[in-house]
Amino acid sequence: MALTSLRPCGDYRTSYKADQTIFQTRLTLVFVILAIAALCCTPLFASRYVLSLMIQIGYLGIAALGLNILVGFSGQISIGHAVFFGFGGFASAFLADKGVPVPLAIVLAGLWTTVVGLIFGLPAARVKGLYLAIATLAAQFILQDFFVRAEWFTGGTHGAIAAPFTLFGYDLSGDARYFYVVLFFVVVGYIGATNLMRSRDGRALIAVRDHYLSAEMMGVNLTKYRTMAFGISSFYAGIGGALYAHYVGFMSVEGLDILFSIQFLGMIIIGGLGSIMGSLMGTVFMVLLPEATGWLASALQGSAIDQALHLKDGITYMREMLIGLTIILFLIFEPDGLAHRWRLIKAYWKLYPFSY
Amino acid sequence: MQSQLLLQLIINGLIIGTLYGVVGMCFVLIYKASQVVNFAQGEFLLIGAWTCWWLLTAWNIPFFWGFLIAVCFMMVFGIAVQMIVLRPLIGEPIISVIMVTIGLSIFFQALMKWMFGTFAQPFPPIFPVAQVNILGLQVQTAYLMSTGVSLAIMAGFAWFFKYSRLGLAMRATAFSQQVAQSLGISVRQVFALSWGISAAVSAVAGVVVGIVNGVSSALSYFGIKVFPAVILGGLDSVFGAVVGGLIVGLLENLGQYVDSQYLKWGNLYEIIPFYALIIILMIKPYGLFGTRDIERV
Amino acid sequence: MSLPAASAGAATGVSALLDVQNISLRFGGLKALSDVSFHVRPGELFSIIGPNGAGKTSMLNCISGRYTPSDGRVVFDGRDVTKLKPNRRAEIGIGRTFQNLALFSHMSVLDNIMVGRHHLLKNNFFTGALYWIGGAQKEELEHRRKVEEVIDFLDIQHVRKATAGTLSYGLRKRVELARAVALEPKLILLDEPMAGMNLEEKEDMARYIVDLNEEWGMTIIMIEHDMGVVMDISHRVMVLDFGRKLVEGEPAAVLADPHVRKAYLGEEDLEIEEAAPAAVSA
Amino acid sequence: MAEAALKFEPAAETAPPLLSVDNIEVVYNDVILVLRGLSLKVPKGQIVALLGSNGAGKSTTLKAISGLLRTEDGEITRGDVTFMGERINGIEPDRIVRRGIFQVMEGRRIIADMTCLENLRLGAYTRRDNEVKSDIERVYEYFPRLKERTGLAGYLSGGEQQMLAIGRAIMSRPKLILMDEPSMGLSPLLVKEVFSIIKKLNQDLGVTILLVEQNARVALSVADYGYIMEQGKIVLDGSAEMLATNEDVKEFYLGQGGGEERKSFKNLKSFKRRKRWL
Amino acid sequence: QSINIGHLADYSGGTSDVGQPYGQGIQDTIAWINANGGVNGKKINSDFNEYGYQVPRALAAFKKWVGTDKVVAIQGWGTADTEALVGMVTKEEIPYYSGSYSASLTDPVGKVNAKSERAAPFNFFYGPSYSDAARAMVQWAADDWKKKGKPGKPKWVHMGANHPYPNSPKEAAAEYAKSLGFEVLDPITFALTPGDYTPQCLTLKQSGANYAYLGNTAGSNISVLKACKTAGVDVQFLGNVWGMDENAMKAAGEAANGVVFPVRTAVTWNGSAPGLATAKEISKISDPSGNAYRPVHYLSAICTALYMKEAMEWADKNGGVTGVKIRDGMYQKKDWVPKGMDGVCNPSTWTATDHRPTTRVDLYRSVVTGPTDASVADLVKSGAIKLEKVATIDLPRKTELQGW
Ligand SMILES: Nc1ncnc2c1ncn2[C@@H]1O[C@H](COP(=O)(O)OP(=O)(O)OP(=O)(O)O)[C@@H](O)[C@H]1O
Ligand SMILES: Nc1ncnc2c1ncn2[C@@H]1O[C@H](COP(=O)(O)OP(=O)(O)OP(=O)(O)O)[C@@H](O)[C@H]1O
Ligand SMILES: [Mg+2]
Ligand SMILES: [Mg+2]
Repeated sequence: MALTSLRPCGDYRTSYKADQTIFQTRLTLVFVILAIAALCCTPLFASRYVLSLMIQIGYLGIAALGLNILVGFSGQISIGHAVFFGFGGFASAFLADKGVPVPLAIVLAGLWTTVVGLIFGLPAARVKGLYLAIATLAAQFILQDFFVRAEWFTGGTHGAIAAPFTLFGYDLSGDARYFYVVLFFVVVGYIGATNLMRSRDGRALIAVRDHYLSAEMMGVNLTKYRTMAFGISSFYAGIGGALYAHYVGFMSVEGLDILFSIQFLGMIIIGGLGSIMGSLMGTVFMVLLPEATGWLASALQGSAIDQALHLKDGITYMREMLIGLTIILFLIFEPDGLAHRWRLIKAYWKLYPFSY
Repeated sequence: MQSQLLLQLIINGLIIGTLYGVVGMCFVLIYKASQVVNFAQGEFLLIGAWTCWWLLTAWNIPFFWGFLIAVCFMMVFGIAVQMIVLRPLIGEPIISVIMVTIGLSIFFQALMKWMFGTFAQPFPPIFPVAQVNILGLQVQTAYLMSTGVSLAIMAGFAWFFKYSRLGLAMRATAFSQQVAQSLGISVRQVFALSWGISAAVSAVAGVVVGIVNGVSSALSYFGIKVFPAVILGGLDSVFGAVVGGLIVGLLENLGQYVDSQYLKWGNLYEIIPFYALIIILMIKPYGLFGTRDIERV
Repeated sequence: MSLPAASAGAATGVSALLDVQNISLRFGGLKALSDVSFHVRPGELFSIIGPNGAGKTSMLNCISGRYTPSDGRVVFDGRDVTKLKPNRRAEIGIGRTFQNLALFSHMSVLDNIMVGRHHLLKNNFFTGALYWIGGAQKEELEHRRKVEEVIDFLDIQHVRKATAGTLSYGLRKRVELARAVALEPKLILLDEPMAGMNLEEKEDMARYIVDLNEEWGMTIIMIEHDMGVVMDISHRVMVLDFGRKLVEGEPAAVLADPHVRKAYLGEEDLEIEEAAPAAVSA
Repeated sequence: MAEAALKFEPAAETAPPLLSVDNIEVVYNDVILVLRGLSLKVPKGQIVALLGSNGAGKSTTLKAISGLLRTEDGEITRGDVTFMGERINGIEPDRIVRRGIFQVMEGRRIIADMTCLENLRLGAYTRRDNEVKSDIERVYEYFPRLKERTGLAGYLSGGEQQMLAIGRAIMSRPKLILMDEPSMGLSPLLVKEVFSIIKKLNQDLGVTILLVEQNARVALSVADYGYIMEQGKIVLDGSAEMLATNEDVKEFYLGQGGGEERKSFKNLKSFKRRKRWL
Repeated sequence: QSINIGHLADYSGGTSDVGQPYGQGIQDTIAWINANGGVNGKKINSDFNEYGYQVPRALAAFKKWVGTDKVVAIQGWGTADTEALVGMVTKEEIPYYSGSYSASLTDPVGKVNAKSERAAPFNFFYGPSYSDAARAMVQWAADDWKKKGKPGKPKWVHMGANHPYPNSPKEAAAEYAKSLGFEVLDPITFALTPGDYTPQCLTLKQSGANYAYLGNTAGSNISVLKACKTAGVDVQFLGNVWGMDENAMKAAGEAANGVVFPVRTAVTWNGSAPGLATAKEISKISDPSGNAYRPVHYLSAICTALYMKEAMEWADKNGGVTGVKIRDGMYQKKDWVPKGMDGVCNPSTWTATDHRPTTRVDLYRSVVTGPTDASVADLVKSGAIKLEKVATIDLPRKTELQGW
């Protein structure tokens, strides 16, 4: 993971403040604002299918960002992210059911999930690396079991109904309106994470990942940061899950399985570990991949190729295989993730034509 | 009555535990050579089982030969997978390689469904006696076979890593591919070998499970089931994988006992290994036999 | 090579900043340190030398908290720190560098050094995420200014934004020093700060260390194998051999000790004899 | 007759060098250009020293030769590395080892979770002869301390690890050893020993050595020939004697500028003169 | 002019063993409808979506259908995705025909009784709900116990994973069993995937249960049946609709012998009924040779698709093919059998207050004699695999039993 700083030359700052901004150039800032503005307009013309994909990318992206903070920034792999996502969903549904206004319920659910994440993060004080990863697998199974058991909380195997999102009595539950809700959380969540990573505790997280022994001797409390990473990651997962629950209106333990957890891992690895925007890029990739292969499959269905090769059902399997294959090929050609390629492209254009 | 049940559960736990141990060793093998946790391990089991099944049913080959061919095929298959997919990733971040194994798992899962259908298929009867009585417990002959084969494989592995030149090379590769290469170790060869052996051994386990339960895609779930066993024993310890397997096998069975007799929780069987896992890791962060990281500055 | 008068004065009257009392350290059968005692006075530049594997690094590890001695006490600034966790020791003023580089290799040089200021910063997860609102920005910028001072001092402005892992060995060592300095420690432990440097760079490094000691007023314990540097800049030297303290004293006296010459420098060494006046040409 | 021919010096001189690096350019991460047209030759049976300041690209040069560059996202974008008449750039590092080039990497890089003995055995990985045992004894003879340390190599002290790294190179019995700062972290006594071992390897076993070393004085004392590099280029080369008497080298690498006395580290000026060859 | 519908199927995910024949049945039937006059001349344009049993993908498919394709009905599949979509389906007013027969989908009003959770006015399925099927098996077990003249209270036990799908009928069956004088034992849990379930079988044996309900899908049920046979457990097994079929019988071999389970159609593929001719026509769509043996799920898929078709026809004649009208179309007939399917599809009735299609359950016993290493078609032909009807249970259609 050779992340070279590829900041272009000829880019001068006159104050430390200017040097510490999120956006390295004014252009980037303008670009980001424009992008958000453009996103705000999408509901006006995009179909609900497109919107729903974007909403999906939104809430999954928030959760993926949480996982990236844990895996990419603090260096602790988790194979149980889906249950924290689920916990957020259940918690928010539960709170809303008890009469808490939904927007507040979502935030509280995030905090509640944080607490749960902290508890399951406790082993991180002692356990490291893949051992820890498999310990999180235990969280996956134990919480899944808990969801089924805790009827008071999750409605048990029946699942729980999540109230629609309303703000000051205004119903925001249709795709077009819910889109803004998700967008809001995404923007806030991503900016928050960016800020976090450039301030004290974010740096400490990365330090712990890169060299925990020396980090400790630089005054960083290992136990605290290792555990807190789980807390933050769960917070994001919880918010993502809560947004999901109120989008669908229903939360069930089914689907919160290890496959889902692995998908989250896929998102951040493909997007780029330790990259905030990478989390979003990876989510886009993982959400669109099955859709894209679906379009391909339906285009093939009944086509000449299909007829000639007698594919029939084969197409559905080929589609799955294509998903697997794309992931494999992608990683072979871009093992450092989308964010890395993105950085290289940016560097290339800024320095063009003097690439070296 | 109850103690009889307990006894039978313990025996069953040990027998299933060896099977977990074998699959666990396949993980350990790949981990030791490359620090990669292979999420496609379950699919290796599956492909091995389907291959053997196909040889037996479509070609009417006697079991012994079919089994042997399947194992050899899987060896070649493992090497091929390594060459095509993992070789380009040598030197890349481990986590990316792990993700690739997840991609492989998705790919082969679908491919197997396409080739062999979605229904579970039974193996033709293989052993003249389908079950054997051990201390009152009826045990499938296939499980006994697997126990025997497993013990042999375990002994082989233990020797391999301790004494052979290649075993050393594998450990060096796992430590750092760069260093290994600087010593003249061909990382490609080491990987090819570990994947080949791992796939071949998985095939053994796959066939056994296939004989007992029929072959179906769901068989690949075994790959994940074995995680706690591997971690309990210590990710890089062959012996640990075996012990871990036995512990998980026993825990499951004892969990079922405690659950059915006293707790009445419902699925202690499934999750008790995970509770045990957390407890053991808190006491021994590197599993029972895993080597600790060197913490020196 | 006599000590400057000021330091010499400091070396007598004032009580010790660091007092290491009868430390022993055991690894299984191996005794890495046996019954070593010494003290370092405020403002002193104290060197530890000794053959490879003598226990020098282990000694630093006992002081900085990486290892807990099996016997003995470490008293820092009048406080028994023997059982204190390493991060707490950093907070009360012990900084260090490492023999094998231990930078945060994926972070920029700037961030590496900022981590050094971890215990001086106050913002947390919450205010950090809010950044503009909770005053985190103000604090970060203030500390950035301090960090820039360190960067200027160590002449690493040009790699400020580079990822630490891609720097060459010598620069990394310098960044490591910067990180330790940013901690604003009272006592700084340097483990072979000049390994892998050529003469010119050693000169630079020596100058930094002397400046830290004299101008920034930091007390320094240094492990170094380059006798020239040790003799020239340290106030006192301790020699370890096989985990035992061989001698301790002023550089010239230590150098003259026959045991030291035998165990460490090599019997018939011309080079060292002339280390003070000049070196033999190749 | 044959012996006489071998001793005939001019013939040896015209013979192609064991290793030659011609005008190579090395780029990291597709964007960072580190070596800018570097050439050097290492004649068979000689010790060649490569000197230069931090970040000049010495380690990069060695990695370019041994092929390890590609494991760090680096690439030779131009030029050739020729070993025994064959072009070896682009070949897998492990193949290069089997051809007889062994690199002692910067920062020791011993295998921490193995014992000393196992590390040494791995050094001999590419060998198939049965003298491995006696070679291990030889290494133990050079570095008796290694024999005492039976635990994992990761727990060795820095200097002990350095000994192990050198021992590993001896175990591989290559034609050419690339040594990256072998004296780093060694006590004065051991520095001397290591260099006498290097000399012995070269003389007794005929191993050719390319030596990157910061301790210029010692390096030039054992080397036959030397190169000095700055910013990815060779700026000066010549026989060891010649370099040792060069005024610039004397001032900046040996610390005896202008023939005066060695300066004390204590009283350096912060505005001292710097020299750059460019 | 055509009618857009969506079709969600699992061919590659966790339930593909039953999802594949069911999905094939739907696909074939739609194609056959189009080839035979469509819906009053209008073609059905079905968008097939294989979602690998993953809820997010089902969600995306649903949005595409309502957003872009403007579908008027959906052929769905699993419990997880169906339940996740209930709210949206209701809001969008799109009839949703699921493969999940969870009783919670049968309450169109919401809270018809204390146990019913929520309203699902646009959810439909064909066949008895999981709960009713389980109740019927309890009923049968009670009769069986009496018939065999055994002494004492019979013991009933629920077996399955602790998941929404296997758990769905757990409570219903337990209550019913208690009311019929059973002793209800603690449920025994086993995962949805194949594995070694010897401990469960030993527990089962030790508990002395007489009737064991297997709530999982076929794959793991096979493991249990085999393990229990090895362990020598003497229990009457009862299977869920998706837990046993011809393929599972073949895979389990003699271990599956004697399992009693509900079959949704009046006949199986090799039975005789006038409607089977139509079914075989439909089957030719994907198997022109006409030799394929179709398992029970295929037949019920045909029925499901044909109900939808006829509801569409009604809608078309009564104001246009819209979601609401199709739903109303479902309410038009009593004891409804789709045209051409006589003797295959069981008469079903949906009303605006009750979406239980039927409370009459046909129970079959699987009979396996001899080895099963041949194709299912051959095994059925040779009689090695047989489905034997054992009883038809008529449960009272009570509101108290609706929705749970
Ligand atoms: N964690 C440990 N476990 C086992 N042995 C250790 C450990 N740390 C140090 N040692 C041993 O203790 C002895 C002293 O090591 P130390 O690193 O202190 O030496 P040193 O004086 O710094 O040597 P060098 O100059 O070579 O760096 C060595 O023999 C080393 O092998
Ligand atoms: N993996 C890498 N990625 C990017 N840049 C690198 C990488 N490795 C080295 N460099 C850069 O290449 C230049 C040369 O580095 P190299 O390690 O070859 O120097 P060196 O001469 O060995 O210095 P030293 O004496 O400090 O070891 C340095 O500027 C360094 O920053
Ligand atoms: Mg040391
Ligand atoms: Mg170097």
